[in-house]
Amino acid sequence: MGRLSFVPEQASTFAPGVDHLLYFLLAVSVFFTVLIFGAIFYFAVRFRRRSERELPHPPHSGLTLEILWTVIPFGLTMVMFTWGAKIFFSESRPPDDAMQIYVVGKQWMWKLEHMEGKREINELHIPVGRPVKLTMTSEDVIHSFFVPAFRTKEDVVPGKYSVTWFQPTKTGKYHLFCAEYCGTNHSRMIGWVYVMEAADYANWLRGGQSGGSLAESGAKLFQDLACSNCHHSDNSGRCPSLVGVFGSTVKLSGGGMVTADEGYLRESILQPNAKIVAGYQPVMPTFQGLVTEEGVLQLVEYIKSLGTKPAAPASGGPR
Amino acid sequence: MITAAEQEREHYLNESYGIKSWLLTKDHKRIALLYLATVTLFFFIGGAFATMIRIELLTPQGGLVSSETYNKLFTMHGITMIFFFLIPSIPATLGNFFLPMMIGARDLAFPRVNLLSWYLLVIGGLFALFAMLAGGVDTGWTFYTPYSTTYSNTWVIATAIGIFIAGFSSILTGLNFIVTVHRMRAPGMTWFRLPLFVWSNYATALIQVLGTPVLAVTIVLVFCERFFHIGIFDPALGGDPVLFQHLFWFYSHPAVYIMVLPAMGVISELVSVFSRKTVFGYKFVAFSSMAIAVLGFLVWGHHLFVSTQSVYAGLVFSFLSYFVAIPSAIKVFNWTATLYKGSISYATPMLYTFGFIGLFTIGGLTGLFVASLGIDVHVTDTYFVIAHFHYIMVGGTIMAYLGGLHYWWPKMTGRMYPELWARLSALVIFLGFNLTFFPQFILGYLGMPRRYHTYSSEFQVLHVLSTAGASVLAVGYLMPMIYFIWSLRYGKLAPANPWGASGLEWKTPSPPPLHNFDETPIVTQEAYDYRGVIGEEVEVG
Amino acid sequence: MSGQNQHVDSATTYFLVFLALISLTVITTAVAYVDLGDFSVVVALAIATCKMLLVALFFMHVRHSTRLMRLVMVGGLLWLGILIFLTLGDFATRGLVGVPGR
Amino acid sequence: MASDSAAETLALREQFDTEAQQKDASTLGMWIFLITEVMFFGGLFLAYTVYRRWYPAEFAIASSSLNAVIGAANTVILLCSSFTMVMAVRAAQLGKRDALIWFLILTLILGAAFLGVKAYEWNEKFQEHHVPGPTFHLENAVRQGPAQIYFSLYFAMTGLHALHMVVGVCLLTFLIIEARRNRFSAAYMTPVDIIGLYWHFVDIIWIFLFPLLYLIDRHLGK
Repeated sequence: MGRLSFVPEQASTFAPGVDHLLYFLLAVSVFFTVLIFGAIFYFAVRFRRRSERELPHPPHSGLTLEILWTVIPFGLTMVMFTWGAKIFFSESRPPDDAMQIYVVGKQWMWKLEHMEGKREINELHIPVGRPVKLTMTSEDVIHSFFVPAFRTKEDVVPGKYSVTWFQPTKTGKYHLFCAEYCGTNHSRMIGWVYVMEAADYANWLRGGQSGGSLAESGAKLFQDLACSNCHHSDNSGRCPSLVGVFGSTVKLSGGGMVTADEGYLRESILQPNAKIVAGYQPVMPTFQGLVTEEGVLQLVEYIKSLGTKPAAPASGGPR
Repeated sequence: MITAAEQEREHYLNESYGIKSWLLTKDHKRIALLYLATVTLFFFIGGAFATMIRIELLTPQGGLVSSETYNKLFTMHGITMIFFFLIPSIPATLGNFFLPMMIGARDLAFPRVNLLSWYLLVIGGLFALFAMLAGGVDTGWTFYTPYSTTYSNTWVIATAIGIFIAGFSSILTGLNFIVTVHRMRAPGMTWFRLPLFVWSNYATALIQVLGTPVLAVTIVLVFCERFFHIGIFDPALGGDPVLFQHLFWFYSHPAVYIMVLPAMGVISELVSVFSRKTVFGYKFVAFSSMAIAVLGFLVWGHHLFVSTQSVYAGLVFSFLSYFVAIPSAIKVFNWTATLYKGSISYATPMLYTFGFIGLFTIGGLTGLFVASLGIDVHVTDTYFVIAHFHYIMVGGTIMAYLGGLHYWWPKMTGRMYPELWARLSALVIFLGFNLTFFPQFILGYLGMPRRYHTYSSEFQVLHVLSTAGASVLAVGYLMPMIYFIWSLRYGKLAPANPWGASGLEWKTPSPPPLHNFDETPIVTQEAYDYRGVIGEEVEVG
Repeated sequence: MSGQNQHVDSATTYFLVFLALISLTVITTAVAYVDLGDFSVVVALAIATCKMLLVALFFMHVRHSTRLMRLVMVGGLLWLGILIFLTLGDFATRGLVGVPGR
Repeated sequence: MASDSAAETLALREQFDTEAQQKDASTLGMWIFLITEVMFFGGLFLAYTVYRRWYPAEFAIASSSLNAVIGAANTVILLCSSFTMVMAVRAAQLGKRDALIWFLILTLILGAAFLGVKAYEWNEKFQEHHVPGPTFHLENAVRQGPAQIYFSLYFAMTGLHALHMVVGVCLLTFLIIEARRNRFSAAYMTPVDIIGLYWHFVDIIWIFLFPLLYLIDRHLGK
């Protein structure tokens, strides 16, 4: 048991900002608490009842006071709102160069996968100083990915992807908690985040088992599931080419456009006929139940690896 | 002085006897006492769960009960305390008893509906008790889907039915209050002569009527999803669990104001009577109750900041949440200003009032922390939130409830409670409460998630402090229970107006006659006008 | 009189309202088979609202009711609006920052 | 005003001073109750709106599988019942006992007819496997999940509406019995009045349910 501290360690770029806002709020709160407690205590003593029959003169009007104690707190709260919103907004938008890690929550464990194919359970190793983006989903109920030292938390919801990001600033070992109640062993759905020096991280990545990078696993799955029978890279198949599809805007049959993000790709694998690309027939079978959430993530990563803009006549596409 | 003859006059307690005269009564005062007995029972059931939770959390490994049991304990603690104690507590007991009297009415507008709503609470409570005895429920009081609809193997359906039925009890109480305030006021009792307790109960009733049905339909959908396997929130079908959260919090956030608005009304009464001054800024306090009732409906999304709700919705809900802080602040400032140049008595109800203002201030200010997006992302679903809402609901509502109970006890029962013991209990509760819940703010900011059966050992010191506080708090709550019962037989006989209060409820004997007033009162004064109430006046100030 | 029976509408009025309601039902059904694009839901809801107003104003005597009763009705619909508007505000703005789940 | 009938004296409950006050309170109480009903159904309408925006194609297909003619006919039945109900209230206002009873009976029959048609429709859904659950299947629907959500909403909304109708039918039965016992007069007809309000309200809910459930993009199915 360490020394008693009132704030957790500051181990991400967000942490100091959140704590500063906390100190501001604490200062405001202490001021008003002292003001109210002090006033009550002083009035209670100063104006205590001295005779059972006394009757005080009530003051007549307090309009100025009413306006003052409406406007001043309101101004203060607007500062709190703006400050908090600014932090929240930056927490919501991961930088483009962030290192991607995929997270699948299930009762009651965290499964994490690095781009390079390294998988972990209830442990996350990351290098210090690099922004890390987590794309997360759940296999069953709602969980929540919470690292107090980073001051970040985001729910992990079944049926969709959610994203959180942070940039660790300090090497060390930090708590990872599930913060959304998820059933019997909710309090055991915990783990550790290891923030390492870049070199140590590289070593760690190389060590131990590795089944190839995430994209490679995805490529293999792409073959195993026979996706490549229809999705030819040169658009000659019955289905659209997937080269460069990620991040592009896809025209749908029946009008409408959609941005091909992770959520769209996931939906197109699990419920292929939900949104049909213009000019194609709904012939793809559903892969719901045939491929796990992790498998979907690998496929998504593989499709992302096929480039983000339409490539010249395909060469290295799947065959 | 009270003569023996006066005590033998007929009043609502002795006008008829027997179990039937209670179970079939249409008298709002008797129904209030039925409610009092019911919610007290549920308070101690919920308290027993809390006790077990606190004992369990003494050690990080969680040796006392299994995880399944622990999860059921906090779920049933929440459900019992919120739906069967806090929501009916002040409106259905003190409100039921005194709202008609304060406006000079013989009864509520619909006495039979009033009795029906008590029965609904009891029936709902029996369903919930059945679920608890049969094996309990482990979804958390929030019933988040898909855990509650698909994954939990506990008694969700019975509990849901219980809450559904209790919800209608709450709706009918609210409906009755609204109609009563509109249609049953005595001659001369204009809106701005209404005691603030009436205003705040009126505002509460609006929330009950407008919010509770949404909870009801949400529970129906959870019930259908579990029982008939239809899917509204089921992600496997393409449903959205976050939609459940919207529907749930549309009621459950305003429900916080159902719990605390009546408490604010009690405090407005007490702070005036025990400083013998009209409430400072009467209209501001009255309108702030209405403002809280309205604005309280615009902020529910602040429970969803990390739920995958859209960023923009998060911004709007955070922004709106700060608006609801303002009327609460106005109330605190006005209560404090009421004390200025008053004639302040240290009677027990006033001690509870001091306690309320202090604890509510802390609870309200920490509300600013959780309304702030940047901080809420870190502290939501941690003990910080637990501490915050216990400061509001326990530090706020229960303090006010006990304060009001002491204040009106002489009117309700015709007996005085023992003053010395009562003051002691107020002190014990205040200290015990702070010791229990203040450490939880720190726990939460340090990152201790809520609903954890086992926890990391660095949190133990604060948990031990909290449990120590809880044992003090438990003693504090048992004391009034004992001396109130004692006072029913041995307490001093109460005069009609022991506090020198000015409300209409004090202008009739203690306990009141069956129809409250021997003749319909005609109101000619503003509320809280103490001239003419105090025997020989000595003006000060 | 105790003032409660002041407004007895004629049977003819009620019958005319009834006929209007039936006609609107026929219209809304027929118009559903016409392709109006996104407007079809607008038209359907507009007709339904007209029908609601007819029933409320005439059959439920809102025409003759007090200001308080009208306030109750408008307030109720306003609250329904709050529930729907603020929730849809979330659903309509999801994904606008271009990050899944935000 | 001197009370000259027994019904009137009986009718004034002790907490009220005047009959006007009592009648006013009852009407206000009923309206507030109806507002709670608006919020109750409001939760369903919200869920409906969210999912219809998400899954327009499935909602259109699922909606087209309903029989719009039966739906429209049932709407007409319900509107007729509203008409007979308002005529019943009018008869009560004028103190015409026999007319009151007959209009109430007509309303009751029409209400029961509506429920009968509804039961027929539901039964059809069971046979067509349009009831949410493991055996659910909707022809032509690309995604079965959202189609199932549509039918979950359909059953929740029409089911709760029908439940309200059943309550309404019980209330009508109560009114008929009371009317036959001469409980109502031109001076005291509050129960008829407020149950009338309830009946019209249930009608209004259906007025919205009908186009929202039955008439989504019908032109596609032509």
